[in-house]
Amino acid sequence: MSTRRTLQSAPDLLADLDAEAMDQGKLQTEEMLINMGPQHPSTHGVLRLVLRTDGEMVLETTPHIGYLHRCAEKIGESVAPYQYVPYTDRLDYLSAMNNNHAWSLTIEKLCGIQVPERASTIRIIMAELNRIASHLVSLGTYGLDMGAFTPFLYTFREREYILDLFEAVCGARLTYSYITPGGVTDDLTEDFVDRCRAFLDYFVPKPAEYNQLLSYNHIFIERTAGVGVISPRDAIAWGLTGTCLRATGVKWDLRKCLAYDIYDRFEFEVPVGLPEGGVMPVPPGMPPVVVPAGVVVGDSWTRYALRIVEMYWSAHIVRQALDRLPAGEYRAKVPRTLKLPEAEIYFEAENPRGQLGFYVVGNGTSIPSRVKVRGPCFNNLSIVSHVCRDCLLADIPAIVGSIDIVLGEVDR
Amino acid sequence: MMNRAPVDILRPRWNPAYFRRAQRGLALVTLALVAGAVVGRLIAGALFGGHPPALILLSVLPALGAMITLAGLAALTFWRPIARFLRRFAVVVFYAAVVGLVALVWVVALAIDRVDGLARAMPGGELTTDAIYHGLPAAIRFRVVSWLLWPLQFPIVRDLIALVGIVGFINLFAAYAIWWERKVAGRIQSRLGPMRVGGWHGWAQSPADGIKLLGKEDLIPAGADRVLFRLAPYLAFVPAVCGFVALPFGSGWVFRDLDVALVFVLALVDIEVLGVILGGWSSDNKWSLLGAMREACQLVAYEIPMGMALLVPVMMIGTLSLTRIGDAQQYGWHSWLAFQNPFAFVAMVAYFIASLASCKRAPFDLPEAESELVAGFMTEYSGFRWCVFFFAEYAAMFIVSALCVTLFLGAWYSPLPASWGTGLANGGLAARAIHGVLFSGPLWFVAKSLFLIFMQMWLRWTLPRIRIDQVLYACVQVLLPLTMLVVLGQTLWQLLVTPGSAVAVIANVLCSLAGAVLLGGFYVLMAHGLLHRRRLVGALAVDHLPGA
Amino acid sequence: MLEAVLFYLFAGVVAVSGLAIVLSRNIVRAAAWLLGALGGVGALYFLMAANFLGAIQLIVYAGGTLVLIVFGVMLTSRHAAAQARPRRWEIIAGTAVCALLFAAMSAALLRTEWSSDANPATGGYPIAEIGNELLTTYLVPFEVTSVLLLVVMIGAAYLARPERK
Amino acid sequence: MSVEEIGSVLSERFGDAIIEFVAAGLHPHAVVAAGRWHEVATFLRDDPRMGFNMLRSVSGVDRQAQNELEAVYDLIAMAPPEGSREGFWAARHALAVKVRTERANPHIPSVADVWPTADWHEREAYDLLGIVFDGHPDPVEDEAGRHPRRILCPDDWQGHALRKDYVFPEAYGGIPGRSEIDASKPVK
Repeated sequence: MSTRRTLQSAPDLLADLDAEAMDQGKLQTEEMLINMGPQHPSTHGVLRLVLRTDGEMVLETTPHIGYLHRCAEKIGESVAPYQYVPYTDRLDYLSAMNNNHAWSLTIEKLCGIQVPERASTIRIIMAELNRIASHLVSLGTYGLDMGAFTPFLYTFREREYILDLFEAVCGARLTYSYITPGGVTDDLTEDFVDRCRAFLDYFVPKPAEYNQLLSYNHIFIERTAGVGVISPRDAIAWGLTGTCLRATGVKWDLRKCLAYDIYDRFEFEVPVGLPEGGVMPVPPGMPPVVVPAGVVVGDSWTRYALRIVEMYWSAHIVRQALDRLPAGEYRAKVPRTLKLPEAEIYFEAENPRGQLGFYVVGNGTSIPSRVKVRGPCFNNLSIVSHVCRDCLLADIPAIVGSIDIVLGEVDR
Repeated sequence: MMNRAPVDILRPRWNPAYFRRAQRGLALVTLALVAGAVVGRLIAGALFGGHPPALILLSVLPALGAMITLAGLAALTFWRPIARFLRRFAVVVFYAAVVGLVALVWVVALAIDRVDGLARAMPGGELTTDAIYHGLPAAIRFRVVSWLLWPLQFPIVRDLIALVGIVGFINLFAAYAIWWERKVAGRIQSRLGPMRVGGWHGWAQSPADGIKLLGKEDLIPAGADRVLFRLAPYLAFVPAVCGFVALPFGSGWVFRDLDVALVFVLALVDIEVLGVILGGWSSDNKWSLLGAMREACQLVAYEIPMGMALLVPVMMIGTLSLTRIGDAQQYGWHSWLAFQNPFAFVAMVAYFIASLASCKRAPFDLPEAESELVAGFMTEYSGFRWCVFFFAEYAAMFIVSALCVTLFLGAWYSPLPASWGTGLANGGLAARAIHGVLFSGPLWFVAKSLFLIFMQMWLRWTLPRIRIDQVLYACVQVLLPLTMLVVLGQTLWQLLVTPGSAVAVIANVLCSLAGAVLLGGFYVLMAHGLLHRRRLVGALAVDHLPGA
Repeated sequence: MLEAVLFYLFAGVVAVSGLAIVLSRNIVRAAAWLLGALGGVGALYFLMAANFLGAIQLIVYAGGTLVLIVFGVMLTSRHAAAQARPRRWEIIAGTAVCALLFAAMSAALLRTEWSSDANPATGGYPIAEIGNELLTTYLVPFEVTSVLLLVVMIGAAYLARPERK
Repeated sequence: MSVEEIGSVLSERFGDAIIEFVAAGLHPHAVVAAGRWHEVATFLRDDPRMGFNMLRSVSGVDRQAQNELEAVYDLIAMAPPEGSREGFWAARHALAVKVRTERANPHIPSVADVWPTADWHEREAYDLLGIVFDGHPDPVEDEAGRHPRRILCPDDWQGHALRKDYVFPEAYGGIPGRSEIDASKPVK
């Protein structure tokens, strides 16, 4: 075995590996290196996975990233915090509001800025709406990975209405730059609360529909239950966060555990992975989400299903925020050019895909001397080579899709 | 790198000069054909004594060609008003085209019938044009008509016409099934599907796509086995066409009434797969290879339960001839073989599932699973060859659905007993048309097949995809034992239950009712969804749609 | 007349394909040629109005066996399989077997007395009769064949079983 | 355990290896000598009083003025709920560890075997700052010596982009790196 070339040492796809005898009974088969990506329908962007396969079996998976590297950290060292907000949009471009939120909180904490309560509440509304939008994309594309095309269009239909709301407040549908250090860039429109309520009324029955169509579909459960099981120990060791961590049964959510911003003023529950028969907590009046037979804590189905339940709770938080939206200023009085103190901070916020961390080192000028982005997807993806081994080829999209990566954030 | 002349991508490809050149060319060809027809008529009269073959070859055919080129010329010249007309009255044009096509087929069938009648009335020797002329009804008693009808008495001419019909049907069906599938998918996904091309519901989308595909670059990978790569699409398409040879569309509407039609059609469905496998292998692409392997594996596995399920109707009627199996179901809804006993019903379901696998439709679309294998065996194909693969797939869809209809669902007969329509069948033209619509005929056959194809589409746009081990598990551990049990059950049923006995009648009634309830339930659900969509989907998503 | 043309056409296809199978180095190409040979034989059966035999030929050989062969070829190593280079003793042994087979078949063909008026093509063979014959007169060979297939299946399952520790 | 207590435990246990301990401010951290970092890391993870089971991030920092490169390890100790299995996990304490090394020949022991998270983060820190993590599980051997595999940039990329004195290449593999417009601007 010592002579076997590994993927790391020789990712040479032109030469097939030597037909090393695989002892499968007495059948001699040939191993094959397959290049999945960077252009592949189910790698969710420009991820490249090199698979060592034996027929349909995948023996080893090696992710190669960096195809979308845009020097986000280098740029952070040459622009002021305000100017960096649009760059945070483009990290995880599916949850730009949450990125803005995390960045603004980091800078505010570093500079000691107090944000008016109205601004904080608006931020929570936006962050939670974006969490729903982001999970919708995740669910839809996961359905696509499993070969179900229809849920994808349903979820995108719903997402459009969220984007309409975002467009109303900030004029953009994908990269908002709405939440900035000090508050938000503009107040809510007059009809925003009503429109948002109408959307919530429309949206709240939808997750049950996805459950009927996809989550409880027998084929879907067969494809995802027990596939890509991650243990809590592994999840913590590999730095998994967000739904990937909670799916392993670890009840860990920064909104609760560190209660940043004003999340401590809202009532919500955080679902975690449960064994079969378990009932996931949902807001009152919602149909219960029962874990079907065959599901194992920490598998792909759990990761997928947690997103559905989290959408319920996000909608619940948005409702509370709309009810208690205070009057007042929508941003603090902050100087146009922020002078960063000679200090440093590491701050994390709970994004849809996990904890987005910023490490910022100020040096007394308005431009930080170091900005490090700790993307949740970067960490979550690093476990792929550990999980995607000795599985079937069709399990690769099932696992990678359930980990839910956005390459914009992995590669930064 | 080779030095190549730079391509100016801004230069318009569409040059008005080409347009005018095409017009001029068509006009010249039209003139030449008209002249040829006149001269040909004279030559035929002078040299061959007006003998029909000469007349047809030298005069009628050029005249027909002239009509076609004239139509082309008109289309080129007046394309703006034509396009405007098509866009405004697209819905009328679309349905008129459908009705016109049916009418055309019917007219040809009537013509053959008429010639047959004349031949029967005048036995011995071939019919002369004069005999046909005098045998025509007064309304259409023209010399040209008799010349046109004359060749129809020869079997080879009929075969040619039938072949043209079959190939035309496959192409039209495939093109419009693709369009239909996109519309169905759109509706299922709460959107509209193609809406632009052609004006009314994107009816011209498929032809437009076809033209686009023809214009695409024809790629063959450098490492591919070029011969097999080129051959594979046709290896998939030709068997699918051949399968139609033995497929009866109605009583008498069959190209060759084989006594082993069932085995023949199944064999051709299998051979079609060979094209897919060779295409995947020859592409020199690992995804294609995996797709081909999946296809081979899946096909070999599902062939067995498929054949077992088909044994049930064969055992019931005791023949492999599709026409005879079809004719056994002419006594109305309750005589359809699927409703004879529970085993037959289960056999139909098992066959339907296996047929999904054999023509690689979702949830068994693993050979081309886009989220796993990019496009599977079709990854390296483009343009026309890709198109041919698609046509083969849709042709296979029709064949398997048609087999299901023929063997289980009353073939070309309506749910009404055929005996009620005997009077209509022997009546005049109108009566026979009504008979074709109400009681039996290709319309019913095609409609039922289309319903099953709709089922396939519905499943495709609803279900996720199965994994390869589950595909094989479902076959070997579930479907195969099930079909074996069904065959055993059918055998015992035939041995133990005498036809007409109380048990047989009760089973028949119950199964027929179950079928009726299933079908009725389908329509009730559809109506429910249509009527209550505002509540079911939510006003937000419905109100802005056209026709909401 | 037409039948003669078709016969020579299909016979030519069979012969050419057969030669091509032997001569092609690439084993998948050989399999593709095999389709020509098997399909041509099927067509010849149809020409003789032996519809059942023709259809069975198509479904078993062209549809089933051939797919399995190609599948097996794809499973094995590509370099080893695609370019088959026979060794010397293999060539000699193969030639010997072929010569023997050719001699035997020629002898059989030459000894058969061909009656010129036998023309079973008109009525075809009723399938029911074939079934009856198989289950009465030829019951023993029929059952022996099925036992043979069963043995083959068990053997295949035995070979492919996963190794248990 | 408060940050101060952690600091005292660490200095008691490792003495000189803890070069500096900052408990106050937004970012409490310990500066650990590179030579004993692996040992300290194992202690931080395994000691029940510490229990830093999750490595959140590894940030490389170029301290050009001090002529140093620095790797900042942000750690958090997560504890399962006591008693029932239902509750939230608790965040016991968080700490950052800084390991500094000279800029010319930067070497820090890898902790990828302590926290697997460090694998990719260390690759990134090598890729962008050129810090060589000795004992990394995914090493490459080339003319620059044995170092972790690059992760974001191509394997044959020259230089390390986050160094303050980094100059963007004129071209990479025939692709122009800086356009004419860029070239007219002064490089910072």
